[in-house]
Amino acid sequence: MPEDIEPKEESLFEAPPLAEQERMCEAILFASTEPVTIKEMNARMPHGCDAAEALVHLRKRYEGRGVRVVRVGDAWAMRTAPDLGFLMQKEMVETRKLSRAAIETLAIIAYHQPVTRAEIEEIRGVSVSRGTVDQLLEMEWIRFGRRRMTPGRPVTFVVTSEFLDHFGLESARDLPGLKELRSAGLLENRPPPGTMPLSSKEDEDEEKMAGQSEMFEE
Amino acid sequence: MPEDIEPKEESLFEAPPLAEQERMCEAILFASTEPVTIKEMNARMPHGCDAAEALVHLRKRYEGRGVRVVRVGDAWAMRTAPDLGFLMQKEMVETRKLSRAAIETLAIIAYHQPVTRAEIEEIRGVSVSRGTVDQLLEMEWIRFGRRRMTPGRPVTFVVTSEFLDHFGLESARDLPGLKELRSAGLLENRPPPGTMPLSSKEDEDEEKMAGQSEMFEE
Amino acid sequence: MADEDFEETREISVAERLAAEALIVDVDGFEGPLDLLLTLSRTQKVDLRKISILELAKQYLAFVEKAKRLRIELAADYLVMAAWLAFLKSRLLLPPDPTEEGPSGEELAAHLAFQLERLQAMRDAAAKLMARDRQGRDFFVRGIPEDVTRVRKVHYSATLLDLMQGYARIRTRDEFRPFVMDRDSVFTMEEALDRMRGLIGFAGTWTDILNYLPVGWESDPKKRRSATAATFAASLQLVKEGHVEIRQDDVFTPIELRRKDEGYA
Repeated sequence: MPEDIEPKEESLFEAPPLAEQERMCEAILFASTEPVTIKEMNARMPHGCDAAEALVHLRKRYEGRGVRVVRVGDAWAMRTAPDLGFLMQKEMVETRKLSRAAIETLAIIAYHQPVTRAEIEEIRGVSVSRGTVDQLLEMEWIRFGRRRMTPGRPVTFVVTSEFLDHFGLESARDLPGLKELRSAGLLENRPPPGTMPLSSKEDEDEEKMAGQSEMFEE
Repeated sequence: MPEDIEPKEESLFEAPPLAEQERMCEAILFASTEPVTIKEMNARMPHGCDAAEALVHLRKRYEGRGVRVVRVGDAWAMRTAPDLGFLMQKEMVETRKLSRAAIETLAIIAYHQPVTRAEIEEIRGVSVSRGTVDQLLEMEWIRFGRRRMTPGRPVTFVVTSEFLDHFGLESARDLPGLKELRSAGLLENRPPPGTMPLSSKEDEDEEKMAGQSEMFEE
Repeated sequence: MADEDFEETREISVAERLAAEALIVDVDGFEGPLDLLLTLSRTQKVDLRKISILELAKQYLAFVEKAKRLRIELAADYLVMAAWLAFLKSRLLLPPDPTEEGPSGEELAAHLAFQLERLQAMRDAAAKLMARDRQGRDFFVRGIPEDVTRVRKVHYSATLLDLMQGYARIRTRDEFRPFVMDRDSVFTMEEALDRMRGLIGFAGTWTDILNYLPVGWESDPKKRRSATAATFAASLQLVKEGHVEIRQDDVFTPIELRRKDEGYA
């Protein structure tokens, strides 16, 4: 084991040439089914390497190939090109059929995150069954976010990087039609008229928007 | 699903260009859970494809890269380049304090070398576990010395140059004697005054120094 | 109220009534009143933004009425919605009463329209999401992943100080023993006082207090130490009582004492 693999230690060796770093990134991403963060790549590569820069080159190299370098949240992964899916019948995994309720709940969480159960129910007009949320949690497509700072401190739900990976999204900002929905005001949590806009409610909305922009912006 | 996936049927379509076939091979090899034969590749690729030829090109493309196309029996697979195997390890360095038993054993070896296990036990007053000695040997802080010319010809232990390096000593003779330790206040628990006959203590030190110098002379 | 509603159902076209009947048969397929309202709104064949909420309310109430006539049990939330829509309808139809508090019919209708539009938007978004290229269906992960082995390297550390302390600990261990009072080599202050009171009369000049040590206690270091301490303590007691004077020229020089005569004071 070369000593210079330890990122904190001062190394007497120079960093490998960029072409070599690109090879290393290639090997690391290639070997893993899970997306790998830049940080982890740097930790595994010899001291002085810059995985982020090497990745730019690697990504270009794989453009138009049968395998692509894709971004998933703050990590990177290699995935086959979607147009070649027809070759992979053997590898196809039967995704559990999701109920309409589950699909809608997932979409609401993705587009409105962080969102409370009450808000999901408000949007769908029906109560959310425990099973639906459990199923999405179990698939690791959603997870608990921070608690809302409103009375009762309800938990919120957000989507995960597994969700992004499954749907081939670089980030939650890339959700289809997100911009249009937002500008149409359809991602707002408008209180029904007549309910006094309680201060706490406003706080909630403010915090929610803050949370959302935090989630969707770099 | 394109119709031309059925390999037996006569296709009205021409075989895809070779570059496209190469992409297909690449995707199949990447995603397959086991090595794939040419025959199987041909069966999965559209009618008219020549997986063998596509593979030649694909193999060339990956020459010198972080990933290689390799033959496994009569099948093909992709593997990370062997020289990058070190990237597949995540090293975690954990710093632990040496145990008290190990420190004491090490100290006895340093002050009394060459010393047999029986002698170490006599000085420590307890038996020395195999693990403790093994640990010190593994750390390369001690090594075996010459066998003692006494019945049973027991092995002796001496400290190594790595030991001296680690502790910043030029030689084991630089280790301070008991008297110096005492005057430097390094004795954790001073015996109650008066309980120590001065003369005997001096004798002891003298004896020790004599023994030590004798031991260090080649 | 019921009569009025009944009257109004007659105004609804035959086509709508047929549609409503089809809905009733399918009532289990709806996910609550909002879902049903969204389906009903499609019969208006207009953009959701231009939907007539008044019309929609009428459609819904007709649906509930029909279900009642067909003796179909509707869940409570459908009836709650019916009551609310009846209220909304009356608000929308009657001229606004300025004395009345609360939101206007238009505001309530606008909010319902918003809810319907938002639900529809989420359904469209969900459909778009599910239609994306998906992992395991359209694109695939590495089939033969290589395990990243976690190498745990333990680095043991010890300092020279640890080493020396360890050694010192072993070499001095035999010298320790539990603390016990060695009565036979302890000279108490009371004994020293007794002894000194007897001798003090002869101390006309400055004398080293060590001269007052009892006979036989000078050579053994343990005894000497105890006797010295006791004698010193006794001397201080005698000073306090006003019998003697005590002095020391410098640090670590002999401590001397002499009898305190009234004449000298």
